[in-house]
Amino acid sequence: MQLNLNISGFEGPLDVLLDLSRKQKVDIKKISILELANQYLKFIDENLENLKLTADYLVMASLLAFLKSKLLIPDEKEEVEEIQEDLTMRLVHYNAIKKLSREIFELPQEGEDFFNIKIKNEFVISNRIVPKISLQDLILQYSEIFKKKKSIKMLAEENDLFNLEDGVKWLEEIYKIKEKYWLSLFTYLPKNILNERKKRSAIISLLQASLSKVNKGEILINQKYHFQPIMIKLK
Amino acid sequence: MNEVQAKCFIEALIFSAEEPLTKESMKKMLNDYGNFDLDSILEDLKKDYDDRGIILVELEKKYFFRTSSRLYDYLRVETKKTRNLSNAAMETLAIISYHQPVTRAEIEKIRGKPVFRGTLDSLLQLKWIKPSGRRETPGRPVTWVTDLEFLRHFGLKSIKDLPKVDELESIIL
Amino acid sequence: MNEVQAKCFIEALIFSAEEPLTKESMKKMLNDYGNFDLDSILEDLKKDYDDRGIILVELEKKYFFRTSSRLYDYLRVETKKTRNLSNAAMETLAIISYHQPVTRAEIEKIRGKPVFRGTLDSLLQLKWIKPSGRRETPGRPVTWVTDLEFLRHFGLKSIKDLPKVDELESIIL
Repeated sequence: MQLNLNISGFEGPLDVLLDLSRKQKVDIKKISILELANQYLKFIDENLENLKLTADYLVMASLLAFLKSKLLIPDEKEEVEEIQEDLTMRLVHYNAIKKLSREIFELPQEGEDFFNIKIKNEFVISNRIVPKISLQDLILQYSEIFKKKKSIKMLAEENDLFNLEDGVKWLEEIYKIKEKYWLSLFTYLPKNILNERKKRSAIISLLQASLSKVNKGEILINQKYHFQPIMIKLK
Repeated sequence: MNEVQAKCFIEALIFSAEEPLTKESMKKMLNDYGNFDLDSILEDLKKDYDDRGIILVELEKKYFFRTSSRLYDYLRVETKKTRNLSNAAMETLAIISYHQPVTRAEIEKIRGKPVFRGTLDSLLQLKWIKPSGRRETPGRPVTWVTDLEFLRHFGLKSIKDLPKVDELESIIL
Repeated sequence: MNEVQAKCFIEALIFSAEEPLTKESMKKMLNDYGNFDLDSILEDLKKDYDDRGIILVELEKKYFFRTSSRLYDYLRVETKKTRNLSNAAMETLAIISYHQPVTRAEIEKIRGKPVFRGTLDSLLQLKWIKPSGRRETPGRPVTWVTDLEFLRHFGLKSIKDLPKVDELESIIL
């Protein structure tokens, strides 16, 4: 039988095998694997020069060559029965899939047999995220702020401590002078503060101010290890 | 093809056409399947859609479907999702609503905590607050006020309708 | 908005939506205008379009309009849009549709050939397939399933309506 199949028409080794097995004109389940192996190996031989002959074709070729060698010796036939069966099932499966793929595309198709319908959209649809907060929540929140403030004030003896704004002011003054450098934050604490509480509030306000400025993206902050100087630099 | 099918055919044709269809082009397509009175089919279809969400429109001798004008009031559709507002945002909003116009530094002073840009941004995005001119103090800081959406969300006619805190406290107590 | 308007609203909404609409998204949009029974509105609409040129389709709980299947014989567009889908893609689609969820390695085994990324990409682009979780085997490979657009394109109600191929029945992956 003259075959002369061209590799370019095939989807892979199973596709070639399917085509060859059809020529045996029997149910795929009953094809002669030996005959199939012969034809496939011949096909590979003829197409060996072809660049499209990828590894998967050669893997199949070696499998079939192995099957063939075993099938030719009656005593070893049984050894390869399982491989033979597996190959047959793969062919049956692949054949069925090819059939299914043809049948799917024979179904009525959108754009050919029917159309999905969409008229010009006149709706303006916007997605809004609305917080769950009522007027009551808002007012309670506001009164909450003042309750807190009142209690804080009562605790503080005298409101002569430094606050965030003081810290911000110091930072801004520092950078007026040395704007390009990494500077150690706490070397710029105001000198001559005798009151220990006030000194602490100065440290806190300077740290708070620097963090707030980092958050605003105005300065960089860096500390190598615990207890090392905190370094800051204008961004 | 019978009369009913012919009407369905024309209906589907107009619906699925990329562009408004002329009578001529419809007639051509219909002619393949028999002799039908296209005018009466179109009249029929127009009537069918008279009281629906979409209507058959004839414009410059071309036919197409569009949203019914009875829906014009409802064409603006907003889907709402609720989420929780952060405490910081709630406090900031409360302070702005009661102290407007107010600068960021002032808000920080009232809260006793820094106000982060993100907090203001989230309120801005909701259109609940907006910037409003600058305070003529050193640094000319921006001041913040509540925006229209704020009134709308809380069902207030004006910012003056915002209950006083002591009023509310007496209601609760 | 009254009951009639609500029905018109939903009708127009489905007609003009870019993608099939879920009940949830319709409900959200309708909620702004009052309390309506969306289920009965949709049932009503389905009935209204029962014998027309177009029908309201529910597919995987999403709603859209398409031309009626009664018109298949008449609407067939002569210039058949041959999709540039390769044989490889068609076979891959058939395998996924039948064996889903299925991994790339499993597809390759059935085809006896590697499945290239481009093949999956072309099907992904059409929204005919989508990844769906991972197989709990070594390497946790992604599995593939068909997507809504696949059913929609071929006018199928569910994956069970796919053509039956007897030989496939006996095959277990």
